[in-house]
Amino acid sequence: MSKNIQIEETKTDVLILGSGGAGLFGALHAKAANPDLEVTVAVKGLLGKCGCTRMVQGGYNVALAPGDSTERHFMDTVEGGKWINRQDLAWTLVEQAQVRIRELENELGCYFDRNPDGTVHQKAFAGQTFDRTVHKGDLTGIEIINRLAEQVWARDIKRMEDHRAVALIPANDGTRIAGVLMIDMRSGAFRMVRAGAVLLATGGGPTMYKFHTPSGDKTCDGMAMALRLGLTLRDMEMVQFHPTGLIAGEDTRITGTIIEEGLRGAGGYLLDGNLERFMHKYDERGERATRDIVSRGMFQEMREGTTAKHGGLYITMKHLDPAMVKKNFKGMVERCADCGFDLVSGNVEVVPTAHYMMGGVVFEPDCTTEIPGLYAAGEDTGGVHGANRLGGNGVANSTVFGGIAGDTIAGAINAGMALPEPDRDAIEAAIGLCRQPLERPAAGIDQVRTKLWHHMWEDAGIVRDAASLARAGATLDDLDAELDTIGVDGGNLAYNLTWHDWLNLKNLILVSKSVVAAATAREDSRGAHFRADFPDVRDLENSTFTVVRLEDGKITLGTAPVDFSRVKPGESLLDESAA
Amino acid sequence: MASARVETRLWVWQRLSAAVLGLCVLVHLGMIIYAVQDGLSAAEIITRVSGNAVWFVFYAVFIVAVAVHAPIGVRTILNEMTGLSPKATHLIMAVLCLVILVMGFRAVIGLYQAGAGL
Amino acid sequence: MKVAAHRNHPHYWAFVLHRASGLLLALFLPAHFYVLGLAIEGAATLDGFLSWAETPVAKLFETALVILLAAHLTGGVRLLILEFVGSRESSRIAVAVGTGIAVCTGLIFLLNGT
Amino acid sequence: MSNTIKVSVWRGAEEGEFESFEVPRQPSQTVLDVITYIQRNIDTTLSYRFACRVGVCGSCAMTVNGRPRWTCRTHVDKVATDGTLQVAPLRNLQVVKDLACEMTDFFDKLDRAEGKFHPTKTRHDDFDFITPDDKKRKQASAGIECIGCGVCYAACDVVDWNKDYLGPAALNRAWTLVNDERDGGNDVRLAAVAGDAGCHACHSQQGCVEHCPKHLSPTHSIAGLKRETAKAAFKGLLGGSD
Ligand SMILES: Cc1cc2nc3c(=O)[nH]c(=O)nc-3n(C[C@H](O)[C@H](O)[C@H](O)COP(=O)(O)OP(=O)(O)OC[C@H]3O[C@@H](n4cnc5c(N)ncnc54)[C@H](O)[C@@H]3O)c2cc1C
Ligand code: HEM
Ligand code: SF4
Ligand code: F3S
Ligand code: FES
Repeated sequence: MSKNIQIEETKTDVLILGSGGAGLFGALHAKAANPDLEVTVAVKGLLGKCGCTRMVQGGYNVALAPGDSTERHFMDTVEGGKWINRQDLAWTLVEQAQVRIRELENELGCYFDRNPDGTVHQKAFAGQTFDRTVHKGDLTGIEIINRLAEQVWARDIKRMEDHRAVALIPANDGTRIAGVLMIDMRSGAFRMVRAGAVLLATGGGPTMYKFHTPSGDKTCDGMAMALRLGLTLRDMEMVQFHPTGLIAGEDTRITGTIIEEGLRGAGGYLLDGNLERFMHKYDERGERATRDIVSRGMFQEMREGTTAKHGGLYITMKHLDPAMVKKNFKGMVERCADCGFDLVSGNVEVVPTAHYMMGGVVFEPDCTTEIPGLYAAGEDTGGVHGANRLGGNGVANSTVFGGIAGDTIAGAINAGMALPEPDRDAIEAAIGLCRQPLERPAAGIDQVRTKLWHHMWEDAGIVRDAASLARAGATLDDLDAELDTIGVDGGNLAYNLTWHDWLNLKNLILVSKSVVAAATAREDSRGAHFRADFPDVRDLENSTFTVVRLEDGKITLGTAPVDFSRVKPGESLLDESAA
Repeated sequence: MASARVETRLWVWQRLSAAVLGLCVLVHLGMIIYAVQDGLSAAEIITRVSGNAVWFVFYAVFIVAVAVHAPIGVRTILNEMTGLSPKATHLIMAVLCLVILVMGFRAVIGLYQAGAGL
Repeated sequence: MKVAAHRNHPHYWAFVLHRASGLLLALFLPAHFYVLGLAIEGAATLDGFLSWAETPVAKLFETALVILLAAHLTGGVRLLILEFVGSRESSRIAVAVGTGIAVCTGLIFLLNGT
Repeated sequence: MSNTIKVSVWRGAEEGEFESFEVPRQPSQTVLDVITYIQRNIDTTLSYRFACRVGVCGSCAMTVNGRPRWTCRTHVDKVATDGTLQVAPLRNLQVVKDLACEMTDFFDKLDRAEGKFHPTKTRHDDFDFITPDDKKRKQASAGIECIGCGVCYAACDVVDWNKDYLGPAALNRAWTLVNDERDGGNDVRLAAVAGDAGCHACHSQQGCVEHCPKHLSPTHSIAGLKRETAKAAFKGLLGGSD
């Protein structure tokens, strides 16, 4: 054990990090495939309550209806991803989604909405050539996670709630993963959990931006831990922004959360500070243009034009039938009303908001990674979505690959197998990193967060260029250094949120650095990545993707060519199947 | 859980008896209001009930229903609001049921036969 | 820590009233039977009791009992409706109507008797 | 509107005391924002729970001015009518620290109420045909949007009186499943929810309905269970012999 710090140690066959769609499916599948395995789910909050899968509103993309096909869903995904998706992953996604959705409905009990004739209802979601989004009202995520959590509670699956993973610990011979160092948040104690297999399913989450949609527990912990372990991350420049997040002023948690896209679809107007429409300046479809275009238009308008009270713009529905708005957007109307906004007959201030990270850990279709024993699934991974994620492909991604990971793990390890000895130096180093703020006099970390939010938003957000990215890079280094001088009151480590805020920021800054590095490297505009200095898509046929690693504390960067393993730009699987 | 069946049945019995009591109490209340109009006298009560089979049956039903209904309710209250053991409350329920039955029938039979003495 | 409950809403009061009235009625019942049982010992004893029952204090007591009975009845009917018919909208109204009926019954009883 | 608000917050675990803070008022401020402000700017050691911040996850419920509520969707204007707030942890749950509660009992009870789907088909079968206006489907839908916030659990006196009582949320979930025609677990479920730890302990106090932020009605769900368990009892499904 470590020289001066005594820590508790526990063992399990399978350790799952995170209880979103990926984590819970991983646990259920591993347990189903081999009931003898001891499976443990560790999560930064309460099981099933945190993470973004629960927040899914729109729904779940899957080709089910007659007329739709695996090929069509695949083409939409790859075209949406601007051809940098890893095609074998995208294919696995669209194919396995068809199995997973039936598993959700038939085995887990999700009760998806139906058509009047009793068949499952599939709605339209932007960027797709077919109505294929399965949903439960506009609260699909609650339905999915509640049903998953119930099944997990019912099984002999161990729960480590309020346990935060802080480092992936390799075996002392470096051949594989040995387990994960955790902080038991309720007591503040460190705990080393040794395991035969670890599933990384902590769900990314671009919360380094001033405006963001994900839940508060998501701070790119998984990606940061993967970087520190030496894994490769890809497509990190690809951060998706949702055009309409609520903005409610300083110090409001609700700021950044989503105002449903359907409002624009139903005819809602976006207005500037003078209450004038502006979207037609950017796209002939006006407010109904795709996510990236609307976000960019709004960002431009906010930079150049007049803004509303809090620096955002307005969405309004008041020119539409109030009864329709009240009925069709009941949840949104109530949510706005709870914060003092009138969505039916007023103007609600909105702003584009960071939503999803397409990039993440490089992994294989069977969810293995470079490190034996370490598996990854869900938003922590990269390659499935390419440069842009279709609305509805996110939850499909986490549930499909989470399940696959569980299956793979069950096939790879045995119950009660001999566990590798963890690398004690790595544990020591990780504890040192976590404890460092506790050794210093307490000071406010808030200004670091505010600066991080501001600079990522301004310089590495919706619109970037070489100069802004250079600024962002320099700022991140400064912020990292600044954070390292700030202490946290460690008098009582039990449920010490401020300590965790510090750790969150540490991770966010590291992952932000990889976003900036990758964004600097990609000198063209693709999907979610828009370079003002390179506004066009370049050289589609020779597309490459970015990869980053952490070496000696520095982000190193590379690019690799995309393998068009199924279809090349300019071709389509649909023509083939039609022919 | 062994109590599932017992509790379910007690619940059913309490609701059934409540429904019966509902009717009884309506009649009873109506009767009270009618009866007190010009003062209540023993003679009056006795005249009404004694020897009258219809009233006798009515009160018999009333008593049985109440002997079912009230003790179940008292048991619930004791279970929830006192530290008494389930066994004890069950016993209290049974005793209360008996007390109500005995005292009730003693009174009604008394009234029914009282007329004979007048 | 012991967090206090938030009980100040109509349904909770209805519950309290139902429970209190039920309990009081159950306690009163043996007494009631005892008095009636006096009939066995002859009309005179019963009459003696009934004339005591004419005093204002006793009258008040009786009125309270009648209200309790009426309240328990209406509350009980409300619960039966809730449990067997199960309409959500009607429940609040039922509390109000029930309480109203109970009070009226008491008043009628009181006015009638004087 | 005064430009600050006086907030007294529970500090400690089972033992502890209220501590007062003064927090600047902001438009559109929720109770969660007030708590966050204290943690970020006044006392960094304050503990509380939240995740989604928009009323989806059900992590942030606390007792606000004596009432159990979700705090991320409770606007300060609505509750601090006299400019003061008192915030305590949720009732009937064990306190971890300050405002954060342990919810294991609550979740375990969902499981004990058989609040989980018992499949009759597999991932290799197609979806069942069920029309949206099917009566049972509608009943299942009426209670399905529970976010597991525990507000009902905190509002119910029976939970306090009877430690085994499964509580409104668990029973509400059981009822949605009783109405789920795809489910095959009703025999075990009805046996699990009958009795004095189950639906028969409920006295329709309706604190659950009164406070549920999702406007669900566990009371009516529980009433449904009472009817179904009664039927089951007469069919001898609840087991045991006389
Ligand atoms: C508001 C919103 C709406 C969305 N709507 C849609 C939609 O309509 N359709 C769609 O397809 N996608 C949607 N998405 C995206 C989708 O939710 C995600 O892509 C997907 O659910 C991610 O699943 P996951 O399992 O990877 O991560 P999550 O569900 O986020 O789960 C991550 C888990 O890891 C835990 N965790 C994090 N860090 C740690 C740590 N250090 N230690 C231990 N545990 C940790 C978290 O607490 C959480 O339990 C939406 C996202 C948001 C935010
Ligand atoms: C004279 C008669 C009555 C007596 C002594 C009596 C007594 C009681 C008692 C002691 C309780 C338990 C209260 C509780 O659990 O909180 C109770 C409950 C109940 N009573 Fe009565 N009652 C009488 C008449 C009625 C009538 C006429 C009805 C309805 C029509 C009725 C309906 C109910 C119901 C539904 C309950 C169950 C309450 C619950 O469990 O939540 N009762 N009664
Ligand atoms: S029923 Fe309502 S109050 Fe209870 S847990 Fe569910 S959402 Fe919360
Ligand atoms: S508050 Fe409790 S008593 Fe029943 S109606 Fe709701 S569960
Ligand atoms: S924080 Fe999720 S419901 Fe309030």
